[in-house]
Amino acid sequence: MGIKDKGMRKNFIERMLGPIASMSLVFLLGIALTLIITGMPAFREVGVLKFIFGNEWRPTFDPPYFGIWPLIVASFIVTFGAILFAVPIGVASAIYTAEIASPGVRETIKPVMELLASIPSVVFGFFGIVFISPILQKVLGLPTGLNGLNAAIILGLMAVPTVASITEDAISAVSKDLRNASYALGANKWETIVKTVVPAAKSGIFTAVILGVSRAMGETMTVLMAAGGARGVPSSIFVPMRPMTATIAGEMGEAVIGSTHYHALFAIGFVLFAINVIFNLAAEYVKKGGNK
Amino acid sequence: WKWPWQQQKSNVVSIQGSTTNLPITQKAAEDYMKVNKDIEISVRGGGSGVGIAGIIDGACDIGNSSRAIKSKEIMNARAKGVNPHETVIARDGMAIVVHPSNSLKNITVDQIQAIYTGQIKRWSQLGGADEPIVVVSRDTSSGTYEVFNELVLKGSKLRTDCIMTVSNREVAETVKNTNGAIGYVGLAFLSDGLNTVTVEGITASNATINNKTYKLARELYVYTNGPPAGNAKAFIDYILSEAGQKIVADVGYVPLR
Amino acid sequence: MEITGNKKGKREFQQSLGFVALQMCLLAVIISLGVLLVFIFVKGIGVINPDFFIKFPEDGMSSGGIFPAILGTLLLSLVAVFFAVPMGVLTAVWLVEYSTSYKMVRILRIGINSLAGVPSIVFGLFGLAFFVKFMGFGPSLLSGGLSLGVLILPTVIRTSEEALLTVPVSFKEASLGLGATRWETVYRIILPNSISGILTGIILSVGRAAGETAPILMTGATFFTMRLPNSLFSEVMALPYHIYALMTEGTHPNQLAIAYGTAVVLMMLVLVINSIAIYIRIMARRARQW
Amino acid sequence: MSEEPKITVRNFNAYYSGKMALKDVNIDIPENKIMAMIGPSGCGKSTFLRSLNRMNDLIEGFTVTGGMMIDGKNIYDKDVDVTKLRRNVGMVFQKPNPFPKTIFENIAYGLKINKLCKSRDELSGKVEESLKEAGLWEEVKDELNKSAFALSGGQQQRLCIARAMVVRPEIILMDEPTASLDPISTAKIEELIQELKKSYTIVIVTHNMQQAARVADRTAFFMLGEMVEYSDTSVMFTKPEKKITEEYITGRFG
Amino acid sequence: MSEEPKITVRNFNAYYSGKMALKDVNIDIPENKIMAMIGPSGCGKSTFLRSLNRMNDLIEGFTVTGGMMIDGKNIYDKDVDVTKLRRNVGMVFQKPNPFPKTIFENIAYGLKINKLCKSRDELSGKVEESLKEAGLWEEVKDELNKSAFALSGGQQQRLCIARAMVVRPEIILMDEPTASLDPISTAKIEELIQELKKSYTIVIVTHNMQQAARVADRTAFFMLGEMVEYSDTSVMFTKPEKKITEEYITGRFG
Amino acid sequence: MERHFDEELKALKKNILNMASMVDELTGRAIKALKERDEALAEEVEKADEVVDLLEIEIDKQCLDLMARRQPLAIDLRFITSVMKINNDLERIGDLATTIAHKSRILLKYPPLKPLIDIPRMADMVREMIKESVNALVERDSVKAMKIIEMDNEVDSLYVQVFREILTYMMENNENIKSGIELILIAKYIERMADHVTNIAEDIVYMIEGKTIKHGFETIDRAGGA
Amino acid sequence: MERHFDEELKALKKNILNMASMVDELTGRAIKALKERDEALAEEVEKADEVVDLLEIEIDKQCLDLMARRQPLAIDLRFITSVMKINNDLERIGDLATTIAHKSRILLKYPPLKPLIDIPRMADMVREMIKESVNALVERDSVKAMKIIEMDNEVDSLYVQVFREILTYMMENNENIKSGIELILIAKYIERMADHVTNIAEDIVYMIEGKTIKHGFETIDRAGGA
Ligand SMILES: Nc1ncnc2c1ncn2[C@@H]1O[C@H](COP(=O)(O)OP(=O)(O)OP(=O)(O)O)[C@@H](O)[C@H]1O
Ligand SMILES: Nc1ncnc2c1ncn2[C@@H]1O[C@H](COP(=O)(O)OP(=O)(O)OP(=O)(O)O)[C@@H](O)[C@H]1O
Ligand SMILES: [Mg+2]
Ligand SMILES: [Mg+2]
Ligand SMILES: O=P([O-])([O-])[O-]
Repeated sequence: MGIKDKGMRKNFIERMLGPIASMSLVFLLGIALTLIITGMPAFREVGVLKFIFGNEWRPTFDPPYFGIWPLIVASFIVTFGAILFAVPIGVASAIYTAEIASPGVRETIKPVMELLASIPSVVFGFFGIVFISPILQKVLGLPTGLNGLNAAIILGLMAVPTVASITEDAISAVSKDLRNASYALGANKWETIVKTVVPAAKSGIFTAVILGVSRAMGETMTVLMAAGGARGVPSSIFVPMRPMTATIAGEMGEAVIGSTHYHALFAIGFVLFAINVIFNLAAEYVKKGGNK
Repeated sequence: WKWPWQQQKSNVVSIQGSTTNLPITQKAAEDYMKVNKDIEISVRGGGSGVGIAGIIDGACDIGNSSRAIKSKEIMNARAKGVNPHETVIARDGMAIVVHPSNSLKNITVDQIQAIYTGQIKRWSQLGGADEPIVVVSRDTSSGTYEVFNELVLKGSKLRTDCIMTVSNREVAETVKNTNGAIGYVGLAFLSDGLNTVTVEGITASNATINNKTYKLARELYVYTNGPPAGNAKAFIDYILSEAGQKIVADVGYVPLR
Repeated sequence: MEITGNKKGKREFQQSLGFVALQMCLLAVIISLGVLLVFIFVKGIGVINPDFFIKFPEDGMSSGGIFPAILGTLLLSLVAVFFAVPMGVLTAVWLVEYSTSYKMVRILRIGINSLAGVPSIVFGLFGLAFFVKFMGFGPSLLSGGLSLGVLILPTVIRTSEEALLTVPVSFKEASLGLGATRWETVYRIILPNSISGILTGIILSVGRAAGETAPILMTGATFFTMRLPNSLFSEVMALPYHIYALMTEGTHPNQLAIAYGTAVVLMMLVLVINSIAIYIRIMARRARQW
Repeated sequence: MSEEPKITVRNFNAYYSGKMALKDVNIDIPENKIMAMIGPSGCGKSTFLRSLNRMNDLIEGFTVTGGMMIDGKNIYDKDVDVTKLRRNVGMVFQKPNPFPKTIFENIAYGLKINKLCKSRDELSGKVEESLKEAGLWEEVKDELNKSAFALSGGQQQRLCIARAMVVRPEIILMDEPTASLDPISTAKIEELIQELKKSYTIVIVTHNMQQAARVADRTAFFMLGEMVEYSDTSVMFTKPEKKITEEYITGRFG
Repeated sequence: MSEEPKITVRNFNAYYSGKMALKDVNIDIPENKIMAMIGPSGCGKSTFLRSLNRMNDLIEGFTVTGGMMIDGKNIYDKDVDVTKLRRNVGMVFQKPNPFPKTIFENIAYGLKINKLCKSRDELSGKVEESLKEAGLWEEVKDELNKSAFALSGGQQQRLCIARAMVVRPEIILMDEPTASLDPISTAKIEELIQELKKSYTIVIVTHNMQQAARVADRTAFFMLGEMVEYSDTSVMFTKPEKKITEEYITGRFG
Repeated sequence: MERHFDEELKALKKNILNMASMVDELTGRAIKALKERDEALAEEVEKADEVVDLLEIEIDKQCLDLMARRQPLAIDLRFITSVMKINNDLERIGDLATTIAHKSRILLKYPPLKPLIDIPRMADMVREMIKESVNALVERDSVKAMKIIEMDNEVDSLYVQVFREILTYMMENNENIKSGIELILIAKYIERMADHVTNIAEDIVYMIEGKTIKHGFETIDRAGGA
Repeated sequence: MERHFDEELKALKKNILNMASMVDELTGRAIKALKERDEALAEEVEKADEVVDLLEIEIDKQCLDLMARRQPLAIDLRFITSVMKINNDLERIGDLATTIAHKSRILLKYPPLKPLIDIPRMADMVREMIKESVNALVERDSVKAMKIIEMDNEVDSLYVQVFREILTYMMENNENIKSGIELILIAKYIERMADHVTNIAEDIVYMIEGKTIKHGFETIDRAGGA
């Protein structure tokens, strides 16, 4: 049997794969490095702790204050609010479309939701300002409707399609076997959904939430416009606030390049990236746990 | 050292920077190119910082800015052998606006300062209704804010619950939609649904701004590397010309004359 | 055996209640998204007419059309796709089929996922530093497209990876078992069978690229130019930037309507592209039998 | 078979969207016996089985005519509560399909759904009992709170059997319960099935003739939706009545 | 076994990331014979099989020591071209895995990859020939351009066998080739396997002892990575040497 | 469907037919040796038994092998178990033929009692039965098999006749006792042979029909009956 | 692992042991009837054969059933096929016992030839052999089974002795010829019984060891040999 090697069979593209892959990884690494390198001077000048836990963000004040604690808190409030809004509603509507709605309804709703996922965020932001904010102001009797809640609702709205679409995938992917097992034990449809299907899809739903949250966390223009932008440490979700991304997007164009302010904005980007990494690590961990 | 594809396009004028200046430059470019068909002008925003950085980096021919160049930027420029040159192309006044339901007619600069630093929190303190004042400002990094900071705040800290917005239009929309709101916008953004307040008894107008009786006035600049030359000079001259200044007025800013 | 009984018990009531609750949630979503759509359409539909699609902006962008912006967005998306797709897909191929360290792939995957949550403006800054300045492309179609390309790269890589992974290992083994090399297997078996998934990912990324403002703000999109692009180094107008600028700094009342109208056009554009994606997805799923 | 059969099927026809899947099936299944169904793929075995607990109701366009009586009551009568029926007719599937919950929760599921337990103690008691019945208790008693997925395939299938049993059905249906298991696990399940007939009436579908031969008391041979032969298992496999049965079981068919 | 064996395995050990999966296996497989491997789940049958065409090279951390000789050449030598080896050692998998292409293209794939045909005519000729060998020609000759997925499971598996054969390997490895098939299709495949030994040396892994008994000339019993017994099939199943083998094949084990 | 198994079954059938014809021939030769007082032939027959024995073991092994390897059911199972039993009976017939050959060598020591007619006739009948049973097996003809069972009765009555006749010779002359006893035993052996063939026929009927007709029972073992 | 199958095998074993003890007892009673010239007992024995026959059919069916339903392999397969053969042999022994009973009734027509000593001794030996074979089967003891095969030789030599003795009586007195022949046949039957037990023992050895010791061959049928 002739099995001796007579030279490698490898073609050009195959040889190029490694370099191309490394190149694109270099690009991505470049992004991360851009954040780190450009952000580093800010950490150096301000001090890491003072930067992260500092209470005041006054980059153009004299002397400037570079404390992003209010921004971090705002980011969390807004993101958390968005989750509170988007997750139950997104998951619930996904359950409805996947399990209860007729196939026709299902095939229509899903693409429509996916379409909404690509509306430019300025439009969402403006919608927040001129449509939702006055409603909030009147209904809740607040001085202003431009606040964390407004941003949370809009971000939630933006995240709902992501959450719902991926959740729907996850729920549809739950094997028929499990449903059958539940029905065969005498459970009705509702019991089957609540006690079997949803728990079984929880890892997929979790992914949906993570991705929805990522979308919400990385979103700039919308929060910039809708959250009000006040820079104090927010006392509640009902006051104007200024999340990290809004700060980056709003101030990047005007910052004096090379100034501490400029570096600080990158440093915020880096903090955001770090939070994302932690988030994804956690997600990976939870997902692995869920599959066991 | 240059990449082979880096070429100098002689018939192109590239402008970037302040969003405040954008309407002027855009319209001017539009009209200018109608006449000078061989010239290509591209107008980009980005913000005043980007405009000045563009000059320093040589990324553009003309940098728009709604604030004056800062010393740090000048130092940067010098270090790179760039010599920023400033030209004022228009003036702008910041009108103080409140919600139409507000009965306030006049306000002093000190009062504005008190409001924006948080010493005055309710309209009742100014003789109005007993409701909280919702303070709306431009973002601290915008050129507009720089001017407001210089003329009104005079170095004191802006209150932290102040609503910060990215654009004049947003300020206008927010004030329109919020009962207790107060804000400042460029003259071009005054519209129905906004109540304009006199400052120290003076109404913002072309005349009061040009003669500096209106306290809250500012200038809009373009920067070039060295005194304007060639196509850039031609275009800046066009803005400064009669036709150009008419555009300034049309767009809603205050012409230099 | 007792199997008869009334069907209106407590459990059935609970079920009906649950269904209603779910339905309410779906309705809430549909209504709010519907309101948003109606909002945009009502405000923007007024400016939409044939001229709007084929004319240049006029009178300080307070009238005329948005043709250069439509074209610019298309071109930017094209550049982004031509950059990100081969690169992303081949990277995914490498990650899935060639890389030898599972641990490394995992780390990379987390990194790539995390990048998907980084604000897009960071990608713009990267593009500014790398393409505009370092590579010397200047602010141009090329720089802007490439910056968008880098923005969608993580998405393309991730979706391609997922798509590649859905190809049953058994196909791969069968091919290798017949004496095919790794590349032959990738090229003849794995790629053809994951192409639908990859395409879906690509086209969704295009939607994203078409709708993004921040990355092109500093790298290639111009607010206004009278010239249509004639090379990769030309600057172009773009729809999302157009919307952004008009909405935020437009001084003319008509500009707001134009902004909304442009948003409608952008959505229509994305819808067209997406519908291709959805169509391909339906067809691919129907054709897929394993 | 002097006594009343547990299950009586009379002139039973089943259709998927009008397409006939079972044709005029008549069968009596005695209590506490194991009946096996064999036959070529697509002959309607699963359809028959799933008709017995009306699982096929979930399939759109599925209709039946004729009667399927359990203890003399036609399960297709209007006044039948399907969830009650399903509680009384347990089902075990081809692939072990434990819920993604703990072992304990898997078993407790049916009890909770059907509110069969008043106290936590009663619940644990019943769970333990059914795990013992399924011969799984010794293997899992110390890890009731571990995920059911941590069990091997064979253990999972026994868990599923325990899960079906804990609600005390009277009939257990099994659709190729060992199709995805290795021979050792299969042997264990077969042993268990033979144990179970002391308390349950069991209907089992299997592709594996030898398995039918091993476990069943009576065997039915289906073809093209019809029941061709229904005999005592030993008769079926040593001297079947019909030539076609003989051909099928000796592998001469097809 | 007077003549030189086709496959000679000597002191073969296999490890997954250092964890031993095969321990000191020694086996001779004669040419044109069928060898079956049986043993409990996880005993290393698949590992052994997949070592024979180095399919396990694809698994990270897989290492071997000892020798695996085919025609006296150690396939783990440095100078062995793995793709050539795999062409000469065909493989058929548990679940039929036709490519999502036409029937014709499925068979033609290996020929094209290995550039074994000069003309279109030669290609069709070889495709037809191998389909005939696999006993599939009569069933598919009029629909060579239909998707392979349109075939039944059993037909798909025969297609996969034809696909493996068309490149004229000398050895065919089969890992539970009928595990997912119904008994009729299984019987057909078993018949085919017995036909094939005229031209090929066949190694087959099966969970189904009876299948090993039916098709193999020689049978190896593995346990915990070790080869416990390797005998003529009839000896193995009527009077195995080792007690543990006897226990396993009579189902007393475990 | 033509099965590989069928080939193996064919091989088995061939062997059992082979066995039957060997035994048949052996019987014929043993009787010939007896009748013609041919010592050499008798010795040959005695030796030939070894071949039959070997074939018996071979067939037995084959059956066991098929049972282990093919898990036969229904007709296949009945065929193989029947062959096992038939094999056993044939071997016993072979043994008896050998014993007859042995006895015929002993008889050489004595003068011939009388010309042998009935004993060879019995033997012929047995051989006829063997042949018929082979036919019944090949043709799967249970009617033929049933006829064999009837033939056994004829052999039995012939045996009684032979017994009486020889007894008379023995009573007539004391000299004849020894050879007479041997002859009676030989007749008995042939009668046994017939019994064995009857067993074979019963097995064949069982194989074909799936019902037991042994010991004169026709057992009803269908559960419900067709 | 305890298997359900084991229970069925146990039931089978119980049946075959039952069969053995029935046959054993039948033999004892037949010989008793012969010795004590007890016609009633002889008749009883003749009738009891039917029970043995029924049990034989039952066991045969059971074996077939197990083979069809359990696909036995290795030891299980060897056990079942051995039981089938043992069953057959036991039934033949039962038949022989019945025949002895029948003959003993015929003998009543003649005066007793002499007090029977050796024939009962032969029978006792056969019964001993049956009992031992049962033990060998239960204890899976092939050594015991081999001993039975040796015992057969003793029975054989006893038979030769009996044959000679009766022959002498027959030669002495013509009157004795008829009863003598019957007695010789009875002795021959008992000798056959021993042969059958030998077969049983051989089957047991095969079952336990998996090797054929029939016909004095110890076949080497391991492929490589351990
Ligand atoms: N959900 C369904 N919709 C339409 N037809 C169906 C459906 N399920 C089964 N059938 C058809 O009904 C017939 C009987 O199917 P069934 O599943 O009962 O067969 P089976 O004997 O269980 O086969 P297998 O051994 O392959 O499981 C088949 O022709 C099948 O195609
Ligand atoms: N990819 C792998 N990585 C690590 N360990 C593995 C891998 N594949 C198999 N093993 C381990 O190697 C041992 C042998 O596995 P192998 O798949 O060869 O068993 P098998 O006999 O084929 O079992 P089965 O009958 O279940 O297919 C098992 O303990 C298994 O857990
Ligand atoms: Mg089925
Ligand atoms: Mg395996
Ligand atoms: O964009 P600005 O004009 O506010 O700097």
